Amino acid sequence: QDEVTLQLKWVTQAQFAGYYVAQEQGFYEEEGLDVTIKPGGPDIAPVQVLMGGGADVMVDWMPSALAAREQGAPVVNIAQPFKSSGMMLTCLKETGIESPDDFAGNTLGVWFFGNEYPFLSWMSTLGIPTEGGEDGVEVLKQGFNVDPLLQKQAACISVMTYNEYWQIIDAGISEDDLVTFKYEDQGVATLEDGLYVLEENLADDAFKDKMVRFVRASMKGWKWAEENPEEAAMIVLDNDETGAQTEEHQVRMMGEIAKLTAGSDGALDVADYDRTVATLMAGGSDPVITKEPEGAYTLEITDAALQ
Amino acid sequence: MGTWDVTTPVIEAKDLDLTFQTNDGPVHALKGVDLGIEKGDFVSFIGPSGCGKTTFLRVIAGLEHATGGTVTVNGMTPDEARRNRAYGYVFQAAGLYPWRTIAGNIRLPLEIMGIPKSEHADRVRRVLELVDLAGFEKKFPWQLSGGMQQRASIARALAFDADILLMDEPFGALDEIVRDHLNEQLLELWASTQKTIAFVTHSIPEAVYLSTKIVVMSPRPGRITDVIESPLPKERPLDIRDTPEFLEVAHRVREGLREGHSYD
Amino acid sequence: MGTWDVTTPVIEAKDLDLTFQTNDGPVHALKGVDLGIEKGDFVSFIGPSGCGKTTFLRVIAGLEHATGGTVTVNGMTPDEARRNRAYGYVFQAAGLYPWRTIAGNIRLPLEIMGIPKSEHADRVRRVLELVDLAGFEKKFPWQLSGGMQQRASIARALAFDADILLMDEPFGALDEIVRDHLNEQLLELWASTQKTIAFVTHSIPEAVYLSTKIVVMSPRPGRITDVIESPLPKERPLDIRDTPEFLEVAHRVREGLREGHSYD
Amino acid sequence: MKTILPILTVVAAIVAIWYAAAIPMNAQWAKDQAARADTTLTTGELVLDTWSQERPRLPAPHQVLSELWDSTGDMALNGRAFSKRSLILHAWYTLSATLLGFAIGTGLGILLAVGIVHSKAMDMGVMPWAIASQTIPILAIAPMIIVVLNSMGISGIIPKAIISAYLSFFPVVVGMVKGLRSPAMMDLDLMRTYSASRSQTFWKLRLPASMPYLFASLKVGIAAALVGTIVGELPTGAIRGLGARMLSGSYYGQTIQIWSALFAAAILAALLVGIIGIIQRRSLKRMGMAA
Amino acid sequence: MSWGWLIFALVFWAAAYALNVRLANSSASGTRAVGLAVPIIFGITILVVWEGLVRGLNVPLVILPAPSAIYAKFVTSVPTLWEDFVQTFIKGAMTGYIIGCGAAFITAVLIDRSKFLQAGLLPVGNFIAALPIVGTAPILVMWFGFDWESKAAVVVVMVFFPMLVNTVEGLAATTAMQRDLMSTYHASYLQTLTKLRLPAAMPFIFNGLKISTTLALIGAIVAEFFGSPIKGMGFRISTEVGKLGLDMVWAEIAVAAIAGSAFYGAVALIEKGVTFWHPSQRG
Ligand SMILES: Nc1ncnc2c1ncn2[C@@H]1O[C@H](COP(=O)(O)OP(=O)(O)OP(=O)(O)O)[C@@H](O)[C@H]1O
Ligand SMILES: Nc1ncnc2c1ncn2[C@@H]1O[C@H](COP(=O)(O)OP(=O)(O)OP(=O)(O)O)[C@@H](O)[C@H]1O
Ligand SMILES: Cc1ncc(C[n+]2csc(CCO)c2C)c(N)n1
Ligand SMILES: [Mg+2]
Ligand SMILES: [Mg+2]
Repeated sequence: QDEVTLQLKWVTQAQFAGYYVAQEQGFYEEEGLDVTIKPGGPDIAPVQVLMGGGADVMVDWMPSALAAREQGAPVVNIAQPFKSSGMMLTCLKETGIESPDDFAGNTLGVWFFGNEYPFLSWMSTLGIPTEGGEDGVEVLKQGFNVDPLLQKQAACISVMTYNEYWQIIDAGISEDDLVTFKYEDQGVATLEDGLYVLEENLADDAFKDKMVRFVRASMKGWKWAEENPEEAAMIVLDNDETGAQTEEHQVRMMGEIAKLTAGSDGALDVADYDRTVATLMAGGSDPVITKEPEGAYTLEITDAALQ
Repeated sequence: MGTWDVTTPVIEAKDLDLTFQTNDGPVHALKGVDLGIEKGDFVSFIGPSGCGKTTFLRVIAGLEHATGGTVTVNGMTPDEARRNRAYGYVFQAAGLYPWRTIAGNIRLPLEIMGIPKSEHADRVRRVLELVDLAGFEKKFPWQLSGGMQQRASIARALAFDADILLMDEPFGALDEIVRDHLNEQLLELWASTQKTIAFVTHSIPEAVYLSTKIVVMSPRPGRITDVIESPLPKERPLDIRDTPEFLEVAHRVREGLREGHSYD
Repeated sequence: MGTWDVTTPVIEAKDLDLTFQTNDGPVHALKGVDLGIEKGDFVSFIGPSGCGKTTFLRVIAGLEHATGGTVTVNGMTPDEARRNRAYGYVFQAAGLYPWRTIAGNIRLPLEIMGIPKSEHADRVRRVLELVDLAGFEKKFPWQLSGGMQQRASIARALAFDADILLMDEPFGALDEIVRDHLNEQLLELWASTQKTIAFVTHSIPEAVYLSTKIVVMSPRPGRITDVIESPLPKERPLDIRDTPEFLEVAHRVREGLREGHSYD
Repeated sequence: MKTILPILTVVAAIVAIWYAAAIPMNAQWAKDQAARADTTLTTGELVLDTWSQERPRLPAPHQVLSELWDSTGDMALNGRAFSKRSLILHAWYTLSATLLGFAIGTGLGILLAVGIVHSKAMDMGVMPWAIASQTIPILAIAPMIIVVLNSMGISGIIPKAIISAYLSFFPVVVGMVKGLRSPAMMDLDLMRTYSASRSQTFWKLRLPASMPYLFASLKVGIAAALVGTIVGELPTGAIRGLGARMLSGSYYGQTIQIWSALFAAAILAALLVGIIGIIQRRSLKRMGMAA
Repeated sequence: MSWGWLIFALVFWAAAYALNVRLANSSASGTRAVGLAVPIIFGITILVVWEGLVRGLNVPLVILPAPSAIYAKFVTSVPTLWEDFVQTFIKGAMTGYIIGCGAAFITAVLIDRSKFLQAGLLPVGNFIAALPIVGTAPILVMWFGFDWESKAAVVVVMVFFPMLVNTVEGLAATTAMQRDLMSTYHASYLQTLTKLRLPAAMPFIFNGLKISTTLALIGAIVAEFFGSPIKGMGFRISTEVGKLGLDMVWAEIAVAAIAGSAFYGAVALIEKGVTFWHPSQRG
């Protein structure tokens, strides 16, 4: 059996259900793989783990992966299980914000740690400065949760369709009290959870073969999870060592995740890639990436896997 | 055993007991101590090491509490007397505060007792001269010899004018000449101010030379074995120490002391 | 100034100077001190408080370093002698370690010098008896009176048999009787063991009674003003103190001391 | 009894203040919710609401306690003391790394202090850098430490313990350097007259004299070690231990869960500090230092 | 792997070590120059060995940048570093340090007077000390907002206990005779406090103050991980880690180390002046 270590972008939750399902359902084993899944967290940069040799493959968002590539960390996308973006900006209706034109003068909560790129691209597309002031927006580095909105420290905060949004709802604020902007709808969506490896490893045929089998099994896991959301959520719960996740939340998250993975067979859609790159490079004076990346993805693995 | 008269004493102990509890059993430091000290008395305590002299002084000062019997100071309990700042105390060890200079240490009681700032410098100078330490104002305690530290601590007790002085071997670390000198100074001070002084010493001549009353104590448990009223006049030149009266008293003290010891 | 003969001395000081630097200027503690101490000598140092006696003893012990001149101990530098554990030292203050019992404090040098464990109990018992503290083995220092602590520290210095004893006012806090007793004990010990003893005291009779040589010092800067070879025999009953020879020597010491003082 | 009564009094006072504080802290939310639902609250309803919100800014004491009980005692009674949901299990993960880290940290701290007191080169050379090391934000380099250790094949409890040791060694160094230098001149002179070796001076004078300082530093050190372990639990994937519980509580906005994990950590620390206090009292008594 | 760099690093280390030992044991070791030279040589050694290892082992930039790269980043980012420094150190850490140490000191003095409060509050103090920053920071950020106020609050909670323990211990650090002297004067509580117990407590109090300097800085930086405006040392570090800008991360760490050491040094200097009489300062 070949050993593979997967570094997740975040803690164990239904966002990564496909991999846990593949593990528990024995899909990896069928492909002759012994897979170790490492949960991530707020303090873990998956690229760093990859570079340090702590993992063979990672789950990351394309903006941060491309930025890392430009920084000299040669990571390559080998598969893209997530077709659409789940990123949103949600605002309290009582602040009077109705459209992006109303952002100016307000405080917006944003995730950093590599997750700020989509937001920054969007703002520069809108031509809104992020340094505060009358026509600009005040940016807060948002913590792990939705408190800034509940405590009214920010007018809008970043949320994912599958997670934070529901926390606001659960907290007792109804959907009617919120105004929500999906990145997809604003035309600034960037690709989220993809699988990345180090470029130099792709020169090794044995490694490539391992990845082919890994991607094949993982996609099988994803499709199984889409079809059996409740069981998938339970598998995720079983793998959560913190014992802090709740069934209700994970089942719902799985339902939302399924909407994002739907329409992907694992292969990267080059049109999506081009759109992401264009968005990232559109950043006016301070674009996320400055030049067109080369060799940032390969279709070889998925081509082989999906035969 | 004490012999005393009818006027109310400044310090009066009646059937005093004191027992320390230690990790290996109780130590009886004082037992059945009766004593009266009149105003203007100069009382010396003499007795073998460990007999309870320090303990007795501490009880008078209200620093230690008797486990039996009573003590009064000016008719009050020792604690009340302490609260009235009735006395100055010179400890057996110098106990200067290391973060204060010599002058600073002497100023300490003045500051605490609220004596006007304007007087401080003057008083410090006066008492330092008295103990022959002029010029050492700015030194820190650890820069002084043992005897000098002891003298500084005497100066500290003299700096405020308490009516009662409790002195625990104040001149123990001093040579004969300085000691003679300070003995004279102390007598002078006592004669001119009518202070009441309780004085612990190990030197028989010193006890006889200074005192109006000599209290001889015996060891564990500390008891008073003899109280000698001095027949010497109030005026005492140093050479009084060669008179037969002096030598007789000294002899009686020595005999009293000797009884308290097991050997010889 | 010192008078000495031709055999090489155990302790020899030549033109010794020592100056302390303090926050307000230098203090000259010793100046031009010359002295030789023969093997088997019992030398007393006497002088006014603050004249440099402790400092001189510390220089001999290698605890303080002369700023001029030389000292040798057994022909070595004081530091080398110290490394050879040539002497026992009794400090002016007791300096017992508070976390050790009295017995534990006395065992300390034995442990350090690697004296076999089996001997410890015996030695501790012997020296505690010598200073009349039998029965206090298990007490902690703060449970003892001042004089008892001082005696415990003497016992500690006697527990290992050093050839040289440096004693800084060891009997300062003791009453006359205990002092007489310990004086006798010390003389006995000295006579039977041929130790060399340097002894600081403030008591003129004590100095004369004990010593073969009395060194009189004058204050700041400390100098030797007189070195007196005792004419007394080696056998010294306590009543030798009433003989004319004794009184004569005592007189000479007193005169030498008096010169060092400004008053009277 | 004598020790319990004051603690109970203080705790009672704190609980009272706490309940009182919960009202203004959580009132805004209660009012907003009422406004959104188009109702108004009587004062009584408002107070009750502030003490029973699901995501309060400040949970009421009984909310924290019941959550704490549900995730410890109650689970233990049901035989699930060591299930993943049980705080007991997570406290155990944290405790084991803390103890290892504390052992490494104090060991290292004492060694360094001994070196600093004995070697001038170390005193001058190491101390400034030991200080500088503590000004490096541990949470910033923890992930790098973990990545590096990972690539050397070390994982599990060790990386956490190293971070915990990193935080706990410093108070021990500072306290012990002071303590080992606390003997008075005369005490040291006595040792010199015996021509005691450095090690003898150390064992028979410096170390016993430093005891009060040692215990003070150990108490701070063990608290620091616990904090270090919990910090170290984040970049290790935050999957186990009280730190992981706090983080996931924070991530899902479960204020009550954070508070109960916080309390579990504090109780653990109080126990550890208490144990050191007992050892302190015992050994100082044996050394005749207890008054 | 390039052996040249590795061997260079090794040789440099050995030479510097030998030099330091010679300097420290030389007759000039008491001088200020040597007192400065020894740690500087030690530090340079670390940097050179670091550079050598990174170059010799070809460590990727995203794992550990070489000191030369950090320095290059440092000099080009001074304005950003300064802005972050003001936000985190001056506003967050210093405010929290002063409030926290002050509060702990006052608490210690207050409970020192009452054995009852002492018995009750000290165990509770233990409790507060053990509140890990990971748990307190999100709560305090929720309560005090994103800006530096919440960072100062985190620092207050962090420094409180070490300061409290040390002050309480220090206030008890008088000898029986020193206290007896005060009794004979019938000194008031306040007089005993100001003239005896506080001076005697100073060595302990400074112990607490010194430990707290480093805690304050760590606290302020780490708290920014849990929400902050888009400036500050902690914000920059976490953001740059995510961007793999490790050179900037280390430039911030360098600022933290320099500021923290200077802070500590300043407190140690004051300590030297205040506790000159303590054997640890004299010996
Ligand atoms: N560490 C020091 N720093 C500065 N000056 C000092 C120091 N130690 C002693 N001195 C000074 O040196 C002089 C001699 O002191 P020393 O202790 O030798 O006197 P001594 O003869 O032993 O006096 P005593 O009989 O009172 O013990 C004194 O004036 C003292 O102030
Ligand atoms: N705090 C204490 N705890 C236990 N025992 C004590 C304590 N203080 C004194 N003692 C004991 O009480 C007895 C009397 O001690 P005290 O100090 O009064 O003697 P002293 O007459 O002053 O002796 P010295 O002349 O040696 O100073 C001694 O046996 C001593 O051991
Ligand atoms: C400090 C912090 N940084 C980034 C994210 C964003 N993030 C990382 S993975 C993921 C998927 C949804 O859970 C999201 C939103 C966060 N939550 N907290
Ligand atoms: Mg006494
Ligand atoms: Mg002396």
